[in-house]
Amino acid sequence: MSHDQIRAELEAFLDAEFSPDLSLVEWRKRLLAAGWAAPLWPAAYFGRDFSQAEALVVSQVFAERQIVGAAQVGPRRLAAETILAHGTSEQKLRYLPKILTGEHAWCQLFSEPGSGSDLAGASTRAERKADHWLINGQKVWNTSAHHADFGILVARSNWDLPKHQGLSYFLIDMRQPGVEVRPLKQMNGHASFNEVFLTDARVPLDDLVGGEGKGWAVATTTLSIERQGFARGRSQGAPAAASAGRVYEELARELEIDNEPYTWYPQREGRPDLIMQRAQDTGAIENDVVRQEIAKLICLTEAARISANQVSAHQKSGGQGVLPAGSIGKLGASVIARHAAHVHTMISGASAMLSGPDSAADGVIAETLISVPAISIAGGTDEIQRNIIAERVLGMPKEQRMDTGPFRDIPRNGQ
Amino acid sequence: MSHDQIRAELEAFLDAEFSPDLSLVEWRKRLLAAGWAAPLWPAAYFGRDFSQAEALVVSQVFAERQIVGAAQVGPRRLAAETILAHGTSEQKLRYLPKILTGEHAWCQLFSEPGSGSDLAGASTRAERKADHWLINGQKVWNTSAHHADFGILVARSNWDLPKHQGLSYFLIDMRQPGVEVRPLKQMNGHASFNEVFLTDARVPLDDLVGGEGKGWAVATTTLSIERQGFARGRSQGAPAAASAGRVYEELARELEIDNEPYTWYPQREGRPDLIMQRAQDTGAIENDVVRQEIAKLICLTEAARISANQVSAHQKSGGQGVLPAGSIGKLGASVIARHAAHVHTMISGASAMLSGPDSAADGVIAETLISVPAISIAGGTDEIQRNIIAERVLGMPKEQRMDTGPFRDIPRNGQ
Amino acid sequence: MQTVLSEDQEQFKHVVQRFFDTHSTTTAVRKLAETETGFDPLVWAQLSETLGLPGTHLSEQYGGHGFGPVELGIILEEMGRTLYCGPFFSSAVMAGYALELFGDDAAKIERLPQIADGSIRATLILDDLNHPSRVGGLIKATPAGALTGSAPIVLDGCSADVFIIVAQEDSGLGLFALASKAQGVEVAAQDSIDMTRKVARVTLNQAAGTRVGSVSPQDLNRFWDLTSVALAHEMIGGAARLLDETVEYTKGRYQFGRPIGSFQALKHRCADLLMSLEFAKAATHHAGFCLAANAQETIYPSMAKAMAADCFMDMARAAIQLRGGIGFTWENDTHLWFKRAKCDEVLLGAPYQHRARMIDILQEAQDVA
Amino acid sequence: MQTVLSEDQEQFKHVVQRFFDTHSTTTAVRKLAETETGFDPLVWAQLSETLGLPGTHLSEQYGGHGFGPVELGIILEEMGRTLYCGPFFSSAVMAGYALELFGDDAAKIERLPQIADGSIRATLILDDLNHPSRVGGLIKATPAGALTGSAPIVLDGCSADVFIIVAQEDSGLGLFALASKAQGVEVAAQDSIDMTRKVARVTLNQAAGTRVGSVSPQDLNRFWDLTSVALAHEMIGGAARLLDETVEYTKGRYQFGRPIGSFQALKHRCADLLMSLEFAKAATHHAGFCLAANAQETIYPSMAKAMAADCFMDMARAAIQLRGGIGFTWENDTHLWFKRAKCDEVLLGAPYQHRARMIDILQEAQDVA
Repeated sequence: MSHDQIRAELEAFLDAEFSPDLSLVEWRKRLLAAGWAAPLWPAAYFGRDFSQAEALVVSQVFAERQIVGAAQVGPRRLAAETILAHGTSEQKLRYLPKILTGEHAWCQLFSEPGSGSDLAGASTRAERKADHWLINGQKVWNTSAHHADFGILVARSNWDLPKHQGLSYFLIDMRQPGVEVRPLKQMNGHASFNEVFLTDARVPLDDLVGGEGKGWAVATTTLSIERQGFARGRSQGAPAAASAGRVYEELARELEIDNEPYTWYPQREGRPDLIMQRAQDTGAIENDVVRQEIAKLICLTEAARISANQVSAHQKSGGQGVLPAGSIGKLGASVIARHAAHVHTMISGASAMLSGPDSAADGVIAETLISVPAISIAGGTDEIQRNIIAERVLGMPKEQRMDTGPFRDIPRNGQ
Repeated sequence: MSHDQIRAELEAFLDAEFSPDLSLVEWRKRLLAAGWAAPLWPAAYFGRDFSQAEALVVSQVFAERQIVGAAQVGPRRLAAETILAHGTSEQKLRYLPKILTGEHAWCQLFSEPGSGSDLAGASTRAERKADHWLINGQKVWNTSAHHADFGILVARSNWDLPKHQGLSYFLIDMRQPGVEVRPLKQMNGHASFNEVFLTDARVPLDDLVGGEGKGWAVATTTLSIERQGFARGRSQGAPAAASAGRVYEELARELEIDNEPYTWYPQREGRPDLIMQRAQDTGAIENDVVRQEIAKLICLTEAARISANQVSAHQKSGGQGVLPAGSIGKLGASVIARHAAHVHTMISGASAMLSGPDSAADGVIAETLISVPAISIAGGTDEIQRNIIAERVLGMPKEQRMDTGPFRDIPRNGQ
Repeated sequence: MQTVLSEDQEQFKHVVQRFFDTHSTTTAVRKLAETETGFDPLVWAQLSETLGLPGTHLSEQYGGHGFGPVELGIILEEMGRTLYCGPFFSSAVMAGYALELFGDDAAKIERLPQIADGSIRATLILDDLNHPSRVGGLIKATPAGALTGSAPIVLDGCSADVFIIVAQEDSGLGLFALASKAQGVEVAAQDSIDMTRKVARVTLNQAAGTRVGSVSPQDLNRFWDLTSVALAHEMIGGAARLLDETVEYTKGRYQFGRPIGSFQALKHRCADLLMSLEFAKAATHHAGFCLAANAQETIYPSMAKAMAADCFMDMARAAIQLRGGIGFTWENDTHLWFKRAKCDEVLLGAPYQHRARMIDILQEAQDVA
Repeated sequence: MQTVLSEDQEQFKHVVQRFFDTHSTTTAVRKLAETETGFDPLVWAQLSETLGLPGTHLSEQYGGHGFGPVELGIILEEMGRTLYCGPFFSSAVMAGYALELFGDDAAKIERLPQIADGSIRATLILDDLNHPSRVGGLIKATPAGALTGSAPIVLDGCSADVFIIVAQEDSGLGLFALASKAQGVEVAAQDSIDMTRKVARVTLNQAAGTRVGSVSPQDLNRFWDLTSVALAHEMIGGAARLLDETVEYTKGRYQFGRPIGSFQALKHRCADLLMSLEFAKAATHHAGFCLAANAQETIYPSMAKAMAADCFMDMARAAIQLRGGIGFTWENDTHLWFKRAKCDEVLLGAPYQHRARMIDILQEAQDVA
């Protein structure tokens, strides 16, 4: 289909079907029925088999006309893409529609108190019973779990195999007695995550994904989608400002819930964008030592920005070669955040002690100072990024592994 | 013996025996005969069984009267103390006197191109023949080997045992056809070290120290003496300025040879002592950014100095507890040298490019800039020091060793 | 000059350590952090009456014990280690030293004994706690002693009985005392990053202070040295605690089938931190010994403040990082020290300001010589 | 604006790379380092005549090829990678840019073609190569063009045919040309830490220069930008080479029964170095694109110089450290790059000076806006 044809068909559909007075779910059901909810997906599963370029036309039309699209962001996106890649036909038909309409919220149940950097070391137990899997264990860092209807879960179904081989991947109903969700407060006062306690929770046999013992391969798909950055943030097609009408009001509420865990994320990046203005406002810019530190910060932020642009231009132009963009960018973000917090502190002087709405930049600076430690941990610690860069980009030799035997024999916490 | 008695006896001896017109060797033979050459040593082996406090009286008298003492510094000291600790009675009687008179110079043959940080990985081969050991291999970083009459040598006599167990320790005659010494030039132009090539070199069976396969234990003694700092520098008893007379002239020549490898050692420490004066002379002190860096340098140098003083005061007062002085001091010296070179560069500006006698501080600054890389390598790299601090002081767990089996099966360079 | 603690001082350290280990557990700290005044009057009474800590460094003639910066340092090091919550630093250290150094004899006789025995809790209003050059810039005094102005960061301002105030007079700086309940005084709690040390904004509007002394530049320098060194002790105490606990954590936490403390990157980071701590401790203790020996115009107090602050912040960052996600949670105690480290870093001048001061002092010393 | 090299530029890079891989081996570099002039006339002739490199960035109307800072950067990156020894930077870059920017039209027509085709080797006498504010401080010109003064660090001063000189006139700065063999000229080789780039002291005593142009502050800024970015390319080329070879070394060197490259501390250090290199490369390439697009008053040239210099020095230090003792020997090639890194760090201004310049530029841009 030519891009003009796509545009014509979509505009005709929107003219005929869209009304701001629809409920959000009703409107998304119409999108779904017509294949416009996820045009990149297969035609057999609610999509249109579109190419990236074709799908871009769709997003453009949505953006131009400020039309609400399908629910696509957050953990639900991780679930949808994983089910699409590894699920059974029955799972796809059952779960995908309500993801797209936003009727079902999802969460990710991977990390555990005992396995943070070492995700494959999960020790939540999945026992196969006659007609269900019985799940026992604890998960942590579960964004939005308190709103979720379902979760994607990695648990250990076999303790005698090496650790990557004993894992299975499940779709679990979060609205059951065996699942308890507790908010987890962070040092900056926000509670963006939860702990999830699984006590004799049940998963129907049909809700195993990818087969028993194939959990790691399935989880790898989820993780690679997560790394592409789909786990958070508003979807590109969503209207920037809520317009009038029921569909927009309901969308605004949805986005508020979706984005709530991430309100402090700009602060964990150190807010280098505020440095120059604050230095001028406070007069700190006149101090040569502060100037040096500001210049160092600008070097880092500008180089990181340019480097990311060059990588993306290089990729667009079909360039080859190993481009260590992801891990280097992530490591760079840590360095930037740390240095920005340092410079903010120099600029503030003693008033760096103060927090709350009356303090610098309505409290944003104080929140920054106590949020930056997260950037070098979340989504893979700096240490993990350096391992990745050294091994995968520079090709340096891996260390001998200490965790190759049967999982039950591997030393773990508290043993 | 009371300290006064010691002083009285020694002064009587000096009055009777010392003359500046003696040859250096003749004078030291007299010292040796009377037991004043090494009063800490056992009476059975040229000493007097003195305590540290008693020996201090002897050094004081030597210093006060500007008397030349025995040859005690440099690699010969390492050899002497090791022979004293582990040698046979015959070895002690044979080798120690000519060490003390200075007739024999010694060198240390431990490091190899393939075993730097990993000294116990030596692969120089020692084969036992009917009436001698046959030595083949290459050593490196051998200070003063080109002047040496004998060497203390670690070589592998058994390849089927784990690496620490297959080593033997030898006293080797350096003046034989199988020993070739080549100077090793460093990046700063000095040649403080040598490479030593051993090709069918021979060691009499009697010159094995500590028994076959006990080489690592013996080498450990040598290394601990080396860490105490006896490997270089002038001995405390030696006259500061050569006075008139044959014995002083000959001593001056000996010291010149002994100290030659170390002339650039102050430069590898970064010459922080020159910073303040240079900053004032050049006007760089007026720059606030330079001031900050100078202050950081002073923080480091002063803290290192105070810390060393506190540790020694603590030890003198009989204090207990693990004091990680050695490795922390060494690591600190690296940080100081690196930062001092950085500040010297800031102070110099473009003239940091220049070297030679016409450049800053008669070339001392240029030599500093190209000598500091040595401080974080020689005598145990920064990486090794950090391992020591982490494991021995902080008690952090060791890594699993990859070199525990028979030595011949351990992966080595070029295999 | 002293280089290590005497036997008596070591014994004193053990007593102090036992006290705060018992009375300043993290459970207690967390509870007090949630209160408005931020301290436990019972513990305050005990440390004042049983141990006499607030008078340690004050002269015997004014009710103190006549010890010096070294003994005070011992107390603060233990307070930093246990994150003691209470008005010791504001009352005994800041207000106490200010009165001792700047006060008239009569004022000292009247007021210092109450500070020394803990019966009165004072605090100091000096400047924005940032830089000595700004002292007196916040509060103005009329010749009649009417005080007007506003100070945004007054330590324990909400719980203090008395404010000791350095105010700008027509010529020079005067020292004033003012009851916190006096007319024309308005005190508003300020949110601080560090919940374990409370701060307030104090606004004075023609409040009637009592003039109790005057402030010379030389005394001000001495004051800055003494308080900076006291604070440096608090910081190295906190840093040492963090290193101990972090190293322990890495020994017991397994990932990839091994304790994370066996990973070389973590070992090397801890080794570097230990070096930084040993250096900061050396600098801080030496600064205490210098002050005790009445050394003037030395670089060591500012050096100690700068090094201890950088060390404490580095340590706090590493303590979180090496714990991974759990280190960033509220539930884990690490953030309590992190926040103290951040506030101590800027209290009484940031590291770069103290480093600049070091070179100023060196140059002045040369000019004099 | 460009963000990546075009296909033509990539091809040019391959040609240049092949040339220097062949002609600037470390064997050749070591041999030339021991000579007085420090370059191989045959290789110079080849790179001038066959490849036409010295004219790359010069205008076509003056005999150049009319390419820009990007193509020049490609050349210098490869020269830095192979440590090419020759008067390219002094003649084509320093003198070439000076004439192009400051020269009268007649002088350009006369002299630039000879620089572009390599038949004449020029060098620039500007200042102490340290800071733009000092330009012209070394040489004074009389109205008749008699030049007097002494410049301590003139690149390739011993082998240059012609000196291009920025000298202080009664009012303003003039540009002069002077044959190196002219009367009143004294050239003395200076020892440099970096044996692969020769420097000399040039002393002028009433030497009769030809006035060939004048220097405005604006042109001087542009000159500084162009030469700094060229030098930054040389530095990232050197740094990249060091990283490649160091990583290879750690893979093949065994200690304790394992390749040292498997030790986490070394892996993490190399990862940090790669990040620093990627950032320095990004900054440098971007600065080249900006200059090619004629952007004025941007921070990127100074940012590139500062980042590339710090990266190159860090890399050189690490390259020695990770090799252990062998890395400190004369025999090992690493020190050749280390010494270049040390000299490049301060040539045309040290990193802290360029960082200060960045903020100056930002503030000026704001004042204008």
